[in-house]
Amino acid sequence: MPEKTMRDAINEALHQAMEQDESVFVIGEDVAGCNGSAGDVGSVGGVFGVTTGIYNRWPDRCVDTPISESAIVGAAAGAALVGMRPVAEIMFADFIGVCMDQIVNQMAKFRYMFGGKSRCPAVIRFSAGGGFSAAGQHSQAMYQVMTSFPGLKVVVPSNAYDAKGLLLTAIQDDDPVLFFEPKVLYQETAEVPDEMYTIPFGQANFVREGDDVTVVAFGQMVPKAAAAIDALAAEGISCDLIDPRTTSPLDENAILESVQATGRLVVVDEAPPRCGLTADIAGLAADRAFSSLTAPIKQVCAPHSPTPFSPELEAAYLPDADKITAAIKATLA
Amino acid sequence: MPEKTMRDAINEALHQAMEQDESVFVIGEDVAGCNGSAGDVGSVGGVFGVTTGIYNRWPDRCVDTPISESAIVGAAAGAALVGMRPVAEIMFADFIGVCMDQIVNQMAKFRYMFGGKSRCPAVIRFSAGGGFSAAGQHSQAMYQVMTSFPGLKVVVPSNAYDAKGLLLTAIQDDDPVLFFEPKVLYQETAEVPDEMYTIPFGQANFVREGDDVTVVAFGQMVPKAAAAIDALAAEGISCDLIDPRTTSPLDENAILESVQATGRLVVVDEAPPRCGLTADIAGLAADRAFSSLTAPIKQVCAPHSPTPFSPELEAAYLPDADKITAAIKATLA
Amino acid sequence: MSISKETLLHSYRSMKTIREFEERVHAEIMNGQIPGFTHLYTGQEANAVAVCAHLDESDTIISTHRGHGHCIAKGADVSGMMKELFGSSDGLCKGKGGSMHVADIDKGILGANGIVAGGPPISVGSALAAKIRKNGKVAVSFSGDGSVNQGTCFEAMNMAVVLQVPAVFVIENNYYSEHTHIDYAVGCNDLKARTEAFGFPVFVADGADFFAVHEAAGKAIAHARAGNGPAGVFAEQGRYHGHFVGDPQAYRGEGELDDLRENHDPLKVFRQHMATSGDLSEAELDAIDAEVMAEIEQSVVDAKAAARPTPEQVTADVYIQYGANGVRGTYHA
Amino acid sequence: MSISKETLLHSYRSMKTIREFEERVHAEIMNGQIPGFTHLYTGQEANAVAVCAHLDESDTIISTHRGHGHCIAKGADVSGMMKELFGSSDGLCKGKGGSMHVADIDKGILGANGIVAGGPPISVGSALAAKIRKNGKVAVSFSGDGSVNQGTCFEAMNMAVVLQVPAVFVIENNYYSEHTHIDYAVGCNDLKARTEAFGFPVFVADGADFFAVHEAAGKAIAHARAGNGPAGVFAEQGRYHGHFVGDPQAYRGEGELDDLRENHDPLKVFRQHMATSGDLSEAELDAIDAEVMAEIEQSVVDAKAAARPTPEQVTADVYIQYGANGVRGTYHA
Ligand SMILES: Cc1ncc(C[n+]2csc(CCOP(=O)(O)OP(=O)(O)O)c2C)c(N)n1
Ligand SMILES: Cc1ncc(C[n+]2csc(CCOP(=O)(O)OP(=O)(O)O)c2C)c(N)n1
Ligand SMILES: [Mg+2]
Ligand SMILES: [Mg+2]
Repeated sequence: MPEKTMRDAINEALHQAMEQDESVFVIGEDVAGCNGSAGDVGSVGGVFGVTTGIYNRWPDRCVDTPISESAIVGAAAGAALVGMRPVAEIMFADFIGVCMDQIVNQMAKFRYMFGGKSRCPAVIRFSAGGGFSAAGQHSQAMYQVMTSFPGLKVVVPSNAYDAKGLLLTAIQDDDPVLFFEPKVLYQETAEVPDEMYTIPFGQANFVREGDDVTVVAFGQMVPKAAAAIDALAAEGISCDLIDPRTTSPLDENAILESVQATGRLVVVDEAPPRCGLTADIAGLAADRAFSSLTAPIKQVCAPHSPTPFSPELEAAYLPDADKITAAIKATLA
Repeated sequence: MPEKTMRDAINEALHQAMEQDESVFVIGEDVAGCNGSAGDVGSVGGVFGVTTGIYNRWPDRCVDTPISESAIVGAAAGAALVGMRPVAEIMFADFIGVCMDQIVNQMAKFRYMFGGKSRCPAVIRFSAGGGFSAAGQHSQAMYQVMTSFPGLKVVVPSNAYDAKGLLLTAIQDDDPVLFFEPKVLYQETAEVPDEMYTIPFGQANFVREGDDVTVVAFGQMVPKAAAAIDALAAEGISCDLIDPRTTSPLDENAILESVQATGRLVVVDEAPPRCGLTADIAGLAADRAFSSLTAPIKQVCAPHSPTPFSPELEAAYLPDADKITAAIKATLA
Repeated sequence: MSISKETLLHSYRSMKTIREFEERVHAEIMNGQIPGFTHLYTGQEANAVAVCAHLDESDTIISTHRGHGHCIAKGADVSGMMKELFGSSDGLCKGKGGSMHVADIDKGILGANGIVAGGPPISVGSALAAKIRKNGKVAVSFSGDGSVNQGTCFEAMNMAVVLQVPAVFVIENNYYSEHTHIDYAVGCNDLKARTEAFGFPVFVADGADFFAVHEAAGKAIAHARAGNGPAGVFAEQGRYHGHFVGDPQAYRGEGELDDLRENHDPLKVFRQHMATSGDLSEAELDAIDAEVMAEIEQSVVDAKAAARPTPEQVTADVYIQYGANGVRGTYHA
Repeated sequence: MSISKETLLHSYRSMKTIREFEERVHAEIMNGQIPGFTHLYTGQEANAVAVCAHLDESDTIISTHRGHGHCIAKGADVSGMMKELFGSSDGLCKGKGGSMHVADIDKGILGANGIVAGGPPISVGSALAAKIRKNGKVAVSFSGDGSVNQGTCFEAMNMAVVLQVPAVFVIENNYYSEHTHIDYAVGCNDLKARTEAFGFPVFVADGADFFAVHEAAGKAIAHARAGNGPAGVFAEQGRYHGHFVGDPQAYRGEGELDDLRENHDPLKVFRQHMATSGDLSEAELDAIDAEVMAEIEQSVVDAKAAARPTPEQVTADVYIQYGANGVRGTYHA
């Protein structure tokens, strides 16, 4: 199977969805690029290059916008309400700050407030997370915050294969979907089929299987957790590594069944600790797998501080294989 | 001691703070009221009446604004950066959607991003929570979402006495503080001293003391939990009821010590379950009080749906004494 | 533009329906029969009806917190609306939305909206869909004199110009945003000019005069429908009631309300026009009045008798489909 | 307005410092020595310096993602800035902010800002503080031609007019927002007119000409300082580098960059003015050049040798004080 970067896998999914369904369109800042300028419109394809080539094939369905994130999300929401399948790009997940109402009070709630009589099949894509020395306003995960809002589906791929399959599911899904792309993974490769395929929401991926400890990790933490677990194998410690892939819906059964088998749980996410996914999963297990638990549930996450700029600080800030290893061992102590 | 409503207690705190410190000012929509009209400016005092009388005493420090929440929060943030102590009013916590960036990416992060060299002593007040048949866009708690952002302090009073003391602390605090007023409690009364007093942040209130179960509840859930606990006393069940009062900082020790003594934990909040405070507290205990736990940790919260309009639906949506009672009993089963 | 008799009859009926609906809703709120926050449109009927006279079912509108009039004018089922306001599960939104969220997507009503200026960005999305599909549809958003100061409204206006989409911005100046006068909240002296500076024509009308609004809206909608990009309508007309029911209306000048009801009543003005032109007879108009009164009376009778929601309905309608095979996204005690 | 020799010397030095700082930063980024996202101001030096020539230390500015020039012009320590960009703990922000968050509150620099249009609302707050304190200070915000389409920017402009505060909006048109030309992103044809329609005067200048910007900014700042409410400056001048380092700049017309550097260089234009007026001699200017080159060289040497942050610094500076007595707000493994 061909190896592709996560960027290319997402790009391919977009091309295939656009090709298959003419109600799909992309919208965002510089998703085409060079509008109004002396240069060639379409020569940018988004600042991360994820929408490359779309304008050139479907100029009417590749919509560059001013810097107006509320209007971008609103435009996606409105177009979706009347039957289109927009895929909007918000450059950084941190910019949810300037368009949150359109996401959480508008698109998330239409169907409920309207008594189940509307559908809003919009996808909003974001680059997300730390690792780029991009400091406090360009490094946040944000998916943990969005997970708390009913009405949204929230996707966090951890590799190129999942990214393509999950995005195609997202585009076909009739509910609003937020799609968070860990930006440090854009250049990471995996085997990715050329054809279209979908990955169901709410179905976790067992990245590793083992008996001693259940590790649940999200997004860019998945490869770090895998590295920690692979190294621990030499010490005779074997772990389940569960990548939920979608945080909403969440594959609770996969997590609970694993914890019932191992009795131990470590949850890993890059966001700060308060009201995040690590607490969310820990709380789930502390209720519904309580009788199986044999050790304290450990949360590995960033500290309660904004993301720092300096590479040394960011390295200390983000969870890494060492911290994950320590947490796994702590559950075995 | 005189009985006062929570509305009046907050209003009194504002008056006293304005009187004491001329760097304090209030800003928001209709905090004075009637500007530009034929009527008397100052005759409104906010749609909930919380800023009543302030304009009349300090017209220069009671600033009515257009409907521009980002500019309101930004104005508070900027004024605080240069040494003022603004108290901004955002009418409903749900409106964080239209001003979130100024809260979470600006005021929350200044000090950290600027290397500890700034202070931003701004307070933002919100009416919050359900119970008014106000439907999806006017009923959200939102404090659980804000708790996840480092750099903010988050206050949720559950009675008039605490509201006054906590607001006075908030105004004197040198960090940005979000102050969430459960709007169903505005008319509830308590004994409130006339003089100024402060309640330290991060110090939980033990509303009830007991041996069997630890109950942690927030905001408008505190009186409901108290009612449930008082009824259970007849059945010989005694509970600690902890009101953390501030969700950030959180009085972890109070919660952990109680759980260590009781071995059982029920956490109650009105927000939906995912990545909320109930999970946050459950996750804390499942790590740091694990060895004391003798029962599954129960979370009592709203379901994963927006707030419905109809009174019957909202009654079913919000946690109440019955649901809290059931959860307490479940930990004893 | 000459208006067909059919349109005249329909328009008068719509205005009268709005008037009677609102006055009756007012009475039922005073009786304590209608819960939640309700904002009445009485007085502004000509705006909604004259605008919607140019629209067919697949053109869309998006409304505000003051939405009854727009929804009725666009064809929403009046009995379903009344049931909704009463919180019945037979209501247009199954009792989940209430006054601030009345919607009917099949009729092109993208919803009332509880967030000030939540609608315009969404309307731009509907307009963008029309442009991409080249189907000649237009998308109308209604905004108040206060909402035009919200960032999302500005963004939507600029975006509509940039994308050259058939979005029509109807600005209804009823002089107040809650308790604040437009002369205060809109900093410049000329809102029409500020709006036009965004790059589209704005047609002004006396909002008490159906025919004036009809002409202005006709020009704006024709402009948009012809592919010339967005256009605006600016109509001045006061509301007869307070911002919300119970508002003491301290902002009103002496005699202001009497003058409004006496000299600026769109129903009276319409009848005067008819008396002059002879297009509709008094008997025809009286007959409509009688029918409408009966219809509204019946709608209240029906609403009072209608089914009440049951608790299990709370969690329905959040998603079209959420997870599968025991994969749930919610957990609470 | 005649400009003192001292100001001329200082201003030339500032412009030259910005130029050398930026060109050196560019080189160090290419060398891989400076992490994160950095946006260069080279070419636009006259704007920042001519505006700041009218300000003293307690007037405030707030900057953008392209902030080095504004900060240097307002007096930020250049060596501290260079260290910050290198991520040193001796940097102006202790390595926590980096290029996008350079700030120095004591010098009236409320920060560069990574959120497009994050600054204007905050600047209105600083201006409001000045108005309340009646201290004659002004608050200047810088905005790009792209950022003016963000809702927060519009809100801030209207709010400044409503509150009649001494806020000065400096709009720097460098023709592009990332890869999109102003002719596309600003829907109307006349940004100056759109801005003035908000209700304040905007003074236009050629951004290549220090003296032109100095005059325009002088008028705007005098207007605001005199208590006449906000004012604007609109300066056109291209940037010499890409949006970010590595930007292929596909949007540029043929010869555009050569023309900019050749015919629109604020340093050259300044020297030409001096040659004509004789106010400063070539020798004086050459001496400044040499001093600046040495200063920048030294700043890089110092930055490379400066202390690196240590992991425990990650969690410092989030709050001034957070909890007490073992009351923590964070927990992670
Ligand atoms: C974002 C937001 N801010 C504030 C409010 C509270 N609010 C509801 S209606 C209203 C006034 C709106 O004024 P205008 O746009 O003139 O409409 P009108 O009420 O006059 O019809 C306000 C401030 C809100 N619902 N949403
Ligand atoms: C809210 C937000 N949206 C998008 C971005 C990404 N972004 C950074 S700079 C920029 C272009 C800004 O253009 P302009 O205002 O003209 O300033 P210039 O870069 O030309 O100085 C964009 C889109 C951002 N940082 N913040
Ligand atoms: Mg109004
Ligand atoms: Mg620019």
